[in-house]
Amino acid sequence: MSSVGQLALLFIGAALINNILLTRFIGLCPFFGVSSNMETSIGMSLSVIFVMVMASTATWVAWEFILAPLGVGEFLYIPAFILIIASLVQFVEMYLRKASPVLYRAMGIYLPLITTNCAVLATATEAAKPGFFKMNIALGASLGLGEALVYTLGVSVGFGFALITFAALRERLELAPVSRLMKGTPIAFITAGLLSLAYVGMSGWFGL
Amino acid sequence: MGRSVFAGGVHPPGHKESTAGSPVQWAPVPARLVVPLSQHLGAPCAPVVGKGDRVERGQVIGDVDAMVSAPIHSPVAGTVAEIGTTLVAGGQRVAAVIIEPDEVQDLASFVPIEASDDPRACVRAAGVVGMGGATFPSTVKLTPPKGMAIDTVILNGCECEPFLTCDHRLMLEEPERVVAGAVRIREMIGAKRVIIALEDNKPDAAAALRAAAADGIEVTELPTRYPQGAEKQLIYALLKKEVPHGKLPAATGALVHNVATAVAIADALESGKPLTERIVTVTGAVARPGNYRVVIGTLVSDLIEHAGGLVGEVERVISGGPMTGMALGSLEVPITKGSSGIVALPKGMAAPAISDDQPCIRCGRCPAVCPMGLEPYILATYAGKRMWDAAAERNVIDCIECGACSYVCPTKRPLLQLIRVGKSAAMSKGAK
Amino acid sequence: MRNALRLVIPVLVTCVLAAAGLAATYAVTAPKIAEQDRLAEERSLQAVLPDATFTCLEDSRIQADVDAVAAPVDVLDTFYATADGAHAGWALKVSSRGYGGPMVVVIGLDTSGSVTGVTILSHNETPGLGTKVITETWFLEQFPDLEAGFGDADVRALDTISGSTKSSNGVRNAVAGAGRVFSEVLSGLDLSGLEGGSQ
Amino acid sequence: MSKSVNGSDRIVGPSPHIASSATCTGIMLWVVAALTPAALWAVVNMGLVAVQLLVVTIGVALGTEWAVNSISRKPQTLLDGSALVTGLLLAMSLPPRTPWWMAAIGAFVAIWLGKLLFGGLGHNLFNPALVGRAFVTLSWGGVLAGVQNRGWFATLADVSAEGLDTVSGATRLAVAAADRAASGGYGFDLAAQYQPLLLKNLEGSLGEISAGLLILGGLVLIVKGIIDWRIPAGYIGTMGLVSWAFGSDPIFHVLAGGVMLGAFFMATDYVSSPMSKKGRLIYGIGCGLFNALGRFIGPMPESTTFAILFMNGLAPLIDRLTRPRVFGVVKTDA
Amino acid sequence: MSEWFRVFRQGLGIENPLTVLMIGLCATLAVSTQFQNALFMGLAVIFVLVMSNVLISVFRKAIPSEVRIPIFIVVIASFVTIVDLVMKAFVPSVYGVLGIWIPLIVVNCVILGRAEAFAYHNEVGLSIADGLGMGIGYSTVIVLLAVIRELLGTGKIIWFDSTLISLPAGYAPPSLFLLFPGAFLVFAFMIVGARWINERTEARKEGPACRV
Amino acid sequence: MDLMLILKAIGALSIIGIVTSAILATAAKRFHVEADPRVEAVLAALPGSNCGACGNPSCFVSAEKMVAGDLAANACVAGGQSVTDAVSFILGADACASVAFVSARHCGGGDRAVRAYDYVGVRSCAAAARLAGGPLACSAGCIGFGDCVRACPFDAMHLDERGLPVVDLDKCTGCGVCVKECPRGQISLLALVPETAPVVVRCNAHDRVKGRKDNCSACCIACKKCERACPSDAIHVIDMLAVVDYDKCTGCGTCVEVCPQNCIDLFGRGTGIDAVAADGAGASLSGTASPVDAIDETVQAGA
Repeated sequence: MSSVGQLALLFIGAALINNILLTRFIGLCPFFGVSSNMETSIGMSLSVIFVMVMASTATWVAWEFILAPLGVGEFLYIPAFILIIASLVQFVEMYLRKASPVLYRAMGIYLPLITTNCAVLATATEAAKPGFFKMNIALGASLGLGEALVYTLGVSVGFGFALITFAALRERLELAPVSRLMKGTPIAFITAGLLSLAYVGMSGWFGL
Repeated sequence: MGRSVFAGGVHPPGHKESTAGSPVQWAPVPARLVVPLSQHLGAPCAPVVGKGDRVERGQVIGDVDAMVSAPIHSPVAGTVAEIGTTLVAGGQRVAAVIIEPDEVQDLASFVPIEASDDPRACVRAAGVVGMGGATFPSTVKLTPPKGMAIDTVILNGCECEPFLTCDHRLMLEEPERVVAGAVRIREMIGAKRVIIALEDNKPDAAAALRAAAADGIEVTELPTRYPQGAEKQLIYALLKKEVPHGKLPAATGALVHNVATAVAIADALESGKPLTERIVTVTGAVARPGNYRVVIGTLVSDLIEHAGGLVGEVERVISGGPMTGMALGSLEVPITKGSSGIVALPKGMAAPAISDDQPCIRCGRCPAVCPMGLEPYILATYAGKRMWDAAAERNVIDCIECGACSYVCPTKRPLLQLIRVGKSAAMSKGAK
Repeated sequence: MRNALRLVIPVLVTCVLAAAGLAATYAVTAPKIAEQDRLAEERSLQAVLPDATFTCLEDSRIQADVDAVAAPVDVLDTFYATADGAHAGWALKVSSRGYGGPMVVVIGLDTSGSVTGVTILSHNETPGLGTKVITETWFLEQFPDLEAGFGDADVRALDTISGSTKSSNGVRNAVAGAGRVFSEVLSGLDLSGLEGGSQ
Repeated sequence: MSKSVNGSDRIVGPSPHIASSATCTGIMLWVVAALTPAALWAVVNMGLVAVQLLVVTIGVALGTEWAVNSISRKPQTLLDGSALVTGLLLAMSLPPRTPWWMAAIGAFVAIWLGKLLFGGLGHNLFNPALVGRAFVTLSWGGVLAGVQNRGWFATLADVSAEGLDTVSGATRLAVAAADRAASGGYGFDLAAQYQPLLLKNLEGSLGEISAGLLILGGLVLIVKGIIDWRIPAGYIGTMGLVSWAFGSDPIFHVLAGGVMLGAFFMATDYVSSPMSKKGRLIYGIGCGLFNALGRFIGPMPESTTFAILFMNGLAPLIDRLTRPRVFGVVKTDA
Repeated sequence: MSEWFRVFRQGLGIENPLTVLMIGLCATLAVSTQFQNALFMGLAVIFVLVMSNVLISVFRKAIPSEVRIPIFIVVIASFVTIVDLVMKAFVPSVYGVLGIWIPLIVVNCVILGRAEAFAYHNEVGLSIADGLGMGIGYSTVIVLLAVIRELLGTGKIIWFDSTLISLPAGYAPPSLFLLFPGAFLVFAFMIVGARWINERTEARKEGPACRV
Repeated sequence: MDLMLILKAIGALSIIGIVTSAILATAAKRFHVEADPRVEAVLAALPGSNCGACGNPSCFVSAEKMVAGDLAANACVAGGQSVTDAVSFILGADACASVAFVSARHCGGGDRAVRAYDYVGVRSCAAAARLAGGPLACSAGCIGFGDCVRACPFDAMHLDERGLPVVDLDKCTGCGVCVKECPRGQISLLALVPETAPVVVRCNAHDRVKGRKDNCSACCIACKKCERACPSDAIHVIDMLAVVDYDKCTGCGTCVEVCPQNCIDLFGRGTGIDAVAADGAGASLSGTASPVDAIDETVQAGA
């Protein structure tokens, strides 16, 4: 049904043109929270990619096999999805902490923060229940698992890209003699505003 | 210019014309000599003479039993007036032997060093140190660590600093002594290859060296570009080998000595002559710029007076070249074994008064000229913000302090000075 | 195991209570929501073809044709309109892309295929910016000027709202799509059997 | 207090004791000089409106710099010339009949929001002139596009009453884009546009009047060593290549719109572009790619502003990824 | 009562979740294009915050700490769903805009954070105070942001179909304020304002900077 | 119908709830990792919402850093004062315990010290000290570019109008960072003195007294007046410089009064006198009614 080209478009649309952070305002807490440090940003980005893909898979399965067949999805999807995501993240965190301390250091420590990251919930919901997010993706009313994963991958890579870009900008910002009142978060917001200004230039590419 | 000799580098105006043509002549022995007991990197010497003692030219007056050190000899015949202290060009206050020379001096004669079969012992006994400015005891350099084979000896005659012409005159006037030094070093090290390298702005010296060159000694002209004479850059330009980070240059199998050092080594081995004098370029805003053979311990003020005194408005007086030399806070400092020149920079020629709140406009000139591939702008910023770890992470300790970055900076940020602060902080942290 | 139960049971209780509460809330609100949706749809249909009754066309045979000609927009529903028992025209519910996401546009066409009216049923445009396609009334009012047999070029000739180009284009694309659906599919449709079809 | 030698004050400073003659102000003045022919040509051809635009943007830019520094009690930085460059660049990027208040707001935003808030020259992350231009474009895009038909002294009321309902202005690029969208081809001969685009083109912004003069200015800057050739080369080269790949005329696309102004004068802004040579090439290519894609697959006829802003945002990351290799250090995967 | 009031007031100023704590940003920036929407969003957040605080506070002794997070989340999610359904049923026009943001209230760190940090440790009365204070603090900021953006970006403020405030006709609204970049920029200056006010009142006492 | 819906809903959410909580319960057991109990305790005290507002990826990491001392106890903005207090309690009161030493500057030169030359370059003492021995004629004096001020982790120092660093004794913890940072810290230009120290000698010169006054008009001239005047034998001229023996010093202030060079200052935590007396001891003595009383109080408080 969906060609490679369409999937590629889906990916680019989700990653860049409709960048979740800079054009959708979703997931901003970690965007400002952890971007002050490059290493943390990279760790966070990798973890988000990992968690989002897992969460989308889980919610897709839950929707397809439990919520939709029972006809209770309309009003149960919020608690169901968030429960799944929170538990999943906590499970992975515990597992990593035990199984691979190295990986835990690199990635696991970011996992708790991701639970309360609205980007994950939004993306996982969109993957299971397309249209929720109003993300201009033209692939029909429901996504196959493959499409859902490509979409999720696109969103999470876009998240990571924006986060790392922003962290690099903030590294430079750290060295600038910004006035006391503007220092820190306010100037970071202004930077984000100008960065998002640049992303406006991409709106409408490929008609997305 | 066309050839790729090393990355980066700058072309500051040479200003060598006024002294390049002036033959070396003796500067008179002043009425009072201040001979510092620490003229080298390493352990300072202890005086071996006392107040009122009679000393002969070439007699040892300071020594210390340490590996990295070199003895100090009396440059003249005279009387020890005092064992005191003196300020040296670097700003430190060090112990010094103050000598009142005899009225009449025979500068041709000297007390020879103790003869020895070990050439390295002779070099040490003669107090030879690197005369390009680093003043590293030559014996140490001539004793490479075990397992490190030196196959190439490079004599550094690049003299890439603006204004300075002392090495140029030395190579032009005494090419056979330079070659003799090269041969001696080759014998000592057992190297296969000897290269005498100089910049292509000294064709006369190159011709003289070629004429004097013995078997197998190569004379290579390199494009004129600062800092061609820096050890790592010179080795790379000649051998296309990079000195690995954190290793000695010997790791490339090359040993670099300044041409003047080579002459001093030859003198020590062939006639037992200790190092008590050197050629100093006195130039810039002085009445009679030129190259002078100066006994160690002559005060800069005396030397400048001999050169006719300062002329016009002099903003900085520099010991060494204008790129790496040290501005003198007082002219009452002595010439030492490492003093290659005294440059009086008139107003207008000296770098403008810089201040550290100038912004970096990120023009990209400093990383482009850095011969070490560093990013001076960020190192300086980190140092200014006391972010030592960040500076260390960006290899601040690899800086060779050539000053090319500060030279090109359009906003005149004191890049090198900041980097030096960062470098020493990073090094002291690393040492902990 | 005991410990596991100690942990699982509170979660379970919470889940049960939450599910029950939500199901109850849903049961109360669902009819109201359906009613709201129906009302909204009714209002837009009335706005484009006043005083008509609408029958949703549920003919799977034409759907493929419609989808083919409508692209890049999607026709969600096609309504067959009657007034006083006679065929009065068509209304198409078309999903198009605006700036903030999909927008659903309802287009009314008379029997000849000229536009009778355009309304926007739902959208996600930036308030105050993209929503100018609704608040600047001249914009939607220019569509009824489109004569029977209008083509894409005619639609493109209409003005857009400066600064809200993407939203304007969303509406224009929807109308152009509806025009194509009419000329390629609906105009050639056998109308027999449609009259009096139940909704 | 200081002792003197030979009657003059002696200074002790760190080595090196000599410095090159390059100065910040000198660099900025060269940039201004390189832009001057194009600006003058615009004045000659467009007359008073161009003068007005230049005066307002430059005046407001300098005024803002002075005022903000005064209020925050910081040393005056007018003399470094950067505000002058920003004002001039902003003027060049705007249509000549831009209402004066719009140009003034743009200049204020450029200097204050784009530069001074970040700590002044050297610390801004985005090109100030482009920040000002993007602000104006996104705020009054419709007005700006249709401004050809409206007067310089258009009042606020004029614009809000009648300004927002016009079709986008018809620059050659916009016409080309519309044609392409409609039929996939072009309604006019692109090659015939080379000469007007190079020499005298009265459509679009001040900086579009003559690509030829801008190229000339850019080349002077490259020869003087003030800008790095890699950025314009990467930019224009990629722009041409992508245009060609989309089956369009690369020369037309390189000459039309803001490409030349962007490639030689905007993207090369030191502060907001990468430092390393490799990084600058990547950055230039990125600008060209974004700009070209914006033209061919985007909804707007031109995207120079956003292309460069986007790459400005990426510059620190590019810098990080293209750090020069330190002499003697063997590169390992970090 | 004074304790109650102190807790309540904390949320408004010195521990304001948005301008001081910087949490719960996403929806804030997204829905603050219109006063009307922002007000509904604020009400929704207050409702969820207070209700979940109450419930968690009441049952805090019965919730084992190991599974407290899943339980909190389910409780919060349920209240969010209720808001979602009710809004859909009764104010469909507002829901049309807020639609995607209502479910995301679940992951608004403010709510989970307060449940954890406050309601789980305090009695009901104080938890209500905390929920109200935090919720009103949040709403004040989001409404203020929306008023600024709507007024600057469109020149007027609209409440359903009527215009509440309108700037003079000569004002040419810069639509940037309605776009995403505008949200960031306006919010940045709101933080500066909040900082300035906090500094002026010196309400926020510096804690001891203990470093061993 | 409605009942059915409710049952279905209960079924669906219960399945998910049971599965997830069962998995977590098992995982908690199987993947349990022993951790530093202090980290666990701090983690329990933190809000646990992992908001990231402190700049750390999770509350766990913050807890680790707090225990390690890399993060201040008040770093959690979400938790506010109550969390700060709890964390401080866990980490022990000694984290904020008072210290026995404060930093004192042994130089009163500032604008009275003669410059050897005009210095241009970075306004950093470390940088300036490398050039020709520093811009001061006195090789032991305070260069005054404030490296110590910038290095102070407690914001306890500032440069006064004479260009000398002044220590806010209420903030000084005696950590010694300034002493390490000062290029002349090794020669005691800045040094740690007991926090009860009542006086401090504002000179650090050990070179020959002859010519010392040419370098600085505020120097100790080794006249020994203080030594003779001191009733408790607590101040002596050693190696050409007055030195106080704080074990004997009673803080009577006699030396401050007799010093012809005004180079002995009153000092003392809580009196803020480091700043006041810096204008010159005489001025402060006449200006304040009872500086000596203040010192007495300090001494008593410290005793």
